[in-house]
Amino acid sequence: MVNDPRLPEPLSWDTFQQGLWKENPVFVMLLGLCPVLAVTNNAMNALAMGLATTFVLICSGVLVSLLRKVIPKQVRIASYIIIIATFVTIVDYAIQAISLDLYKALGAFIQLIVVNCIILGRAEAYASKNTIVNASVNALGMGVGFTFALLCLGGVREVFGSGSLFGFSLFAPSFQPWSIFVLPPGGFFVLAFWLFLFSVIKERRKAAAQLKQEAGNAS
Amino acid sequence: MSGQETSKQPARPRSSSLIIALTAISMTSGLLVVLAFQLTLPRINLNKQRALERAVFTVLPESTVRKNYYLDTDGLTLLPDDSFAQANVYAGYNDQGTFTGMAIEGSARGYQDIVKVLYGYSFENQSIVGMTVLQSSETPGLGDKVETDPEFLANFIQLDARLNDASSALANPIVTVKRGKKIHPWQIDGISGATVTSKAIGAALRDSAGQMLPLLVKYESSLERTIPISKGHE
Amino acid sequence: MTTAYKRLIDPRMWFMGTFSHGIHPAENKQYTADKAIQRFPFAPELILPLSQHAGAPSVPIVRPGQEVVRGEPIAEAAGFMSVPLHAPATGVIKKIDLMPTAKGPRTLSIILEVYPGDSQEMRFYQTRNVDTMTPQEITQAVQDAGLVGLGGAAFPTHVKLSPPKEHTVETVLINGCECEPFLTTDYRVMLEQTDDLIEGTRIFMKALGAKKAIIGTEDNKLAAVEAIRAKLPADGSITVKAVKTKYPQGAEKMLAKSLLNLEIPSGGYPSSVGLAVFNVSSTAEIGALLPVGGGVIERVVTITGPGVEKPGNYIVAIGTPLRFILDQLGLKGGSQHLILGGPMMGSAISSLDVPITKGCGGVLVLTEEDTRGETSRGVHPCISCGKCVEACPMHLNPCNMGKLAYKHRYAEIAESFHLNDCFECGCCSYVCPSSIPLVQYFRIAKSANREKAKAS
Amino acid sequence: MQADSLTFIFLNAFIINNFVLAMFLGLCPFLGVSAKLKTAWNMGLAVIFVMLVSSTCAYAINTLLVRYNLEFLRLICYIAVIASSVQLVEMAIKKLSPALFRMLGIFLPLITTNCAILGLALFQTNREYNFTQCLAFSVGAGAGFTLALMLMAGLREKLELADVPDVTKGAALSLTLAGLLSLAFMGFAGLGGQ
Amino acid sequence: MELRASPHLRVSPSVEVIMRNVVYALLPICAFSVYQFGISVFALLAVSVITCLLTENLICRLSGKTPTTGDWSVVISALLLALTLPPGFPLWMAAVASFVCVAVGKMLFGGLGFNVMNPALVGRAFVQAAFPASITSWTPYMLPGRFAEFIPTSLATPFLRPAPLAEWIAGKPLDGFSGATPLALMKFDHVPTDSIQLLIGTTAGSAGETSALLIFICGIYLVVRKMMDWRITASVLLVASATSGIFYWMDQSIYPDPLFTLCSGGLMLGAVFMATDMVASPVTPWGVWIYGALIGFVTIIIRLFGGLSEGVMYAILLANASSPLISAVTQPRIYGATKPKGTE
Repeated sequence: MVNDPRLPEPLSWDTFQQGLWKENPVFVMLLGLCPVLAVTNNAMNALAMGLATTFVLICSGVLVSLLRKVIPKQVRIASYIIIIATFVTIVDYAIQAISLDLYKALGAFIQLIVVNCIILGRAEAYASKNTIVNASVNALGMGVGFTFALLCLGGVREVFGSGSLFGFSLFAPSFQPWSIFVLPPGGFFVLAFWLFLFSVIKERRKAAAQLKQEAGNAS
Repeated sequence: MSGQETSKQPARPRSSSLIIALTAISMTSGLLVVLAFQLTLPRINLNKQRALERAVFTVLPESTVRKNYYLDTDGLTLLPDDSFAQANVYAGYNDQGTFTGMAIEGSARGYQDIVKVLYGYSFENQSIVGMTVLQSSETPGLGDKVETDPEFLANFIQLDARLNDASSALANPIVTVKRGKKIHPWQIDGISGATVTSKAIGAALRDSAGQMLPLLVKYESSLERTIPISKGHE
Repeated sequence: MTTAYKRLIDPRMWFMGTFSHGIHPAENKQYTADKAIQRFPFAPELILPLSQHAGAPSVPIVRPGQEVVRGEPIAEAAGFMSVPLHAPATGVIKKIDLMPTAKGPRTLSIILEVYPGDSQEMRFYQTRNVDTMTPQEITQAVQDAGLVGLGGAAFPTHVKLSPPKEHTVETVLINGCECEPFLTTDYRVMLEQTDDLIEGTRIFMKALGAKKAIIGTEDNKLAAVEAIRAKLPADGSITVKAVKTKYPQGAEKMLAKSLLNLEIPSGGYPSSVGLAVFNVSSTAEIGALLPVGGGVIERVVTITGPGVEKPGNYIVAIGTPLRFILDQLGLKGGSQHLILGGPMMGSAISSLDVPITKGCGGVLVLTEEDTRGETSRGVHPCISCGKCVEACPMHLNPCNMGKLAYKHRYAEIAESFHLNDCFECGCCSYVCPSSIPLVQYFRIAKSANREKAKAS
Repeated sequence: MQADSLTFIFLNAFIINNFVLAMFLGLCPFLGVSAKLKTAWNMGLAVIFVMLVSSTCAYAINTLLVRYNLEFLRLICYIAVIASSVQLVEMAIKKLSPALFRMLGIFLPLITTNCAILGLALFQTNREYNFTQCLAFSVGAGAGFTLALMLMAGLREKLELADVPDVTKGAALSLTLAGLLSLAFMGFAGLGGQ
Repeated sequence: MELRASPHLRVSPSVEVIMRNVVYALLPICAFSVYQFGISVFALLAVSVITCLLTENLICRLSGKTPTTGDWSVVISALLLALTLPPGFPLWMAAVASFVCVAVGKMLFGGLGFNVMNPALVGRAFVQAAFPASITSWTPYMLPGRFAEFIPTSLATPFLRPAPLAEWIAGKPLDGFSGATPLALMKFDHVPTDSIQLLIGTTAGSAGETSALLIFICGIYLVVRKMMDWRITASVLLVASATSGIFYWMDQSIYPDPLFTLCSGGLMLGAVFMATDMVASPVTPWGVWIYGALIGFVTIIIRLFGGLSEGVMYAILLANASSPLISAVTQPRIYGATKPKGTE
């Protein structure tokens, strides 16, 4: 992070790992919440959405990085949007071709990937300044981080809301599903719960680190 | 924004170059999109057709073949097999190519949103012989029972949909009643606790049947009663 | 209880004027209401703070060791917003030093050692004919007398007599609504110094060129109404009117609303609506002082409360230390809680060396028993019950203001919630079930805002 | 009530299936601009306005695309045309009414590439609304967004004065509030049904 | 000698006293409910109170605060929550509702005084969304043997679906219990219920909502002791009856009469005990009336035109959510203000 942001970054483990945890697009940066909440009422949808977004992230990252020397600064945002929209349309058709049921479940949210701030943000902040390899690795990291977050939500919501995971029943048939988890309020609550959990963990870690430091100082 | 500031170039590039760059990108994008569209189109159509057939064959139990029709006040028109998107009613035929009934769409306002259903109508016994929900976002565990509850679905094995003598409307409008209160063959035994959704299904059938069935009877002559079964068709 | 009962059976009281909101604390005036005003002996030493009024402190014109005569000026006004100070007794100036006051910080005071054997006759005066004086002369004379609002605010009276040029005062309101529980100073003054009161009213009317004057009091002081009515001038220019007993009826804004249904604009003066409001004690004081050219050297003080052996209304020399008063009257009960002023707006004091000043109309001594309920109550978060909103006579929203003050968002309270219209009557704190010290919060907020304004 | 009546379309987007609380569209501005009541109100107005503009544009483009069988370009066209038309209108407002611009101006670029706006265009196309229905839909969606935003802003202003525990402060609290609002809006389900 | 700031006197009852009196006012309603529905409701009340107390205590401990259970407010929430649940509501679900009520509805925001919505209703709305089937299963009132036998659904194993009630009800010596509340009967079948029955409480329904008269009397106790804002209740009831009166006047065959509206369902309980939750309602003089009117109006709209037969809970939650807005636009005109606030 100390580097001049204009210079291409060397490829490192951090390039990939950044998006997983430290800059997780959902849990840390709170970006792209619309699909995060809307399609995560089961894990399958969450996975599909995550993969679709990852695909668009990588493709647009590669293309933007490839064209970074060609595109004039003044029209770069417009170009990025067009590039992203192209890949979103491709994903849209691809999912229709793969499974119509999945397409129905995801609805317009596939097309709404185009306005997902993560993608434009990555294109502008990273891909436009780095090499193709770096851009794709970084995009993959972000995509995996995003998919992970979606699965966190989708998993909890499906387990509680329908008593199953990826469509497989987990409990005896007499299990009482908590339907609020697959309803809109449940989406908000589960995300709030995860954020709360992370904030508690962060707080704990901070306290522990402080304690350690104090102990170090004392000895 | 920082990018903009750091890129203060002494000379602004001419707008023609901007336009050229944008156009080039748009062209590439267009090309990619067309390519994707062309590649996936057959697959998508196949998927849609399969989904539709699955629904049609659910509501017309004996059918294995489907034909697309378009029905409105002007008449009943047979459409080619691949233009199912324009059709609004579908005729079902069994293995021998004999007509089994019509599959018709209906919709009504449910608890959360619009509920869309497809139901099969049999000319022989003048009744609805099957129903399936095409689209709904009803409350899980309550309203969505209309898709799965066997007792509720049993209503639609033989639901009276006779027309009146003038064939202008249903003789007895289909109506949803409270569970256990069904006495007439045109009544639907509702789901307790999911009153609104079961009523919505009843209303969807009533409205759609009341509108479409008289037309269907009027233009019955344009319907193909038997079709040749092509050899290649399994 | 008696007032409540009277209000029920007396049809005249059904339509009595009042303001909206406010509270009904227990009156507790029974301790002293029927006790005639008595003169209190002189203390051996008087403490005379130079700042007994709102405005610039007076400037001493005596030096230590100097002998002074009762009524002689010992400090002069430092400008327009200031008044002179007179010697309350014959004696010698001991020193000029920092002394504790009821307000808290130690302030510069003149210490006067009273000659024990002196007759303490009034020897420093000049008789004047009020009828021949011009309004300007009267105003000057009022300042020279060192008169301030004796109701508690201690605002220099002559300033009120010089309204902004664009305002004309048509009606003088004489405020006899002693709404603080326990206190009976104004009541006794109205009963016993009625002539001075009428004279004072006429002086104020003359100074302001007002045609009308209304003496307003509360309906728990109907005896005073009768007494005044008997002595009203025949021309009808002065009338007396009773309004409903309610706290804080004694605030001038509330009085204007109750008597005339006029609202003094926010941030404005009574003169903006053609009014001038004076306290009855101040009025009676000037009625007595102006014709003889004296200065304010003593005042009527109610010394009362369950913790006093001999409660009563006393004429006390300004500067008499509290310790001397309480020694003379005797304390009873366990540990005491001393309040200078009334229980609603008075200030608790920590030192018995605090003197009686011009603005002090009462000393209240509560015992442990009276305040026990207070101490045991914990402060809870605000539950938004809205009782304070229903109590605030200024129609502010103390509930929101308190929450903002709790978060130290002082500027916002002033901007959006009219903090500066709050005159700290204490109604909100009185009714608060969560025991939130709202008035305290608002005082802090105001001073924080002032500091900030000063800094910028 | 007919499923395609204007009133129903309006109510559906407004409260029954509120854009933010039930469909999760426009969450970024919903969480980002809901700290102050005053800004929330201006933002809400700006959203209604942009929704009307983009709905009209989307309707026009879709008609054109359908006529020339170019539906596969729909997404690209929508995003391009909506963004540029809002820019144009923004410039027009700046010229014509500086006061209005001061009120809405800073929000306009924020909203343009927002999922609520594109979502509106996509949903109205999917549901095959005609032009007046599109208008009712966009006004309903905008009003629904404004309502949710205002309620949220009011609650957040109120909670600023509360002793909220440190661990729940921030996004977790906002999302819980949104969840509670969403829960309360479930009461409108089925409004205007059978 | 200690120093205090003015004023040196206080009069009104403290928070604990107010809260304790609200609990007293709720006790007769609880007693009647237990009498009417039997031991199941008693268990429901007990589970709810215990879970709420434990949750509040636990959260206070975890966050390092001194437990605030002593101020009685949590008991009010617990009792109100239990009173709004169906008599045969599974106890484990009631525990879930109680936990949500205290944890999400109250402690998350900092505890007493800071909750933005009525905690009891937050808990109930949560289980209404989570377990829609259980919360709409009603049992008959005044069953013989109700003090000896639990309603079977009450004792459902945690996390498992309760068995359907139809069979159990059929085995009871009753004729024609349809398993519906008066409101549902009215809404879906246009069968009115006798108003006297509604007043006294001899109907099916949530545990504590049946007797409108009893609730009203308990409310009067609080009003007389000045521990409740009567204006909110009055405004809710007035606007609710006026709105339903208009529809009744338009078409008597479909819409219920105003008396039915007032006495049926949870309107009375909501208007007297829940809408008046001080923390979540506005304090401004006009705001109070607008707030009540909003509740009354939305309740009737949901009842008559919504998918649900009862709308009081959602109406109150929505009004709670709007209360900061209502407060913001109804700041009182202060004494001596030259222009009304909000015109800048």
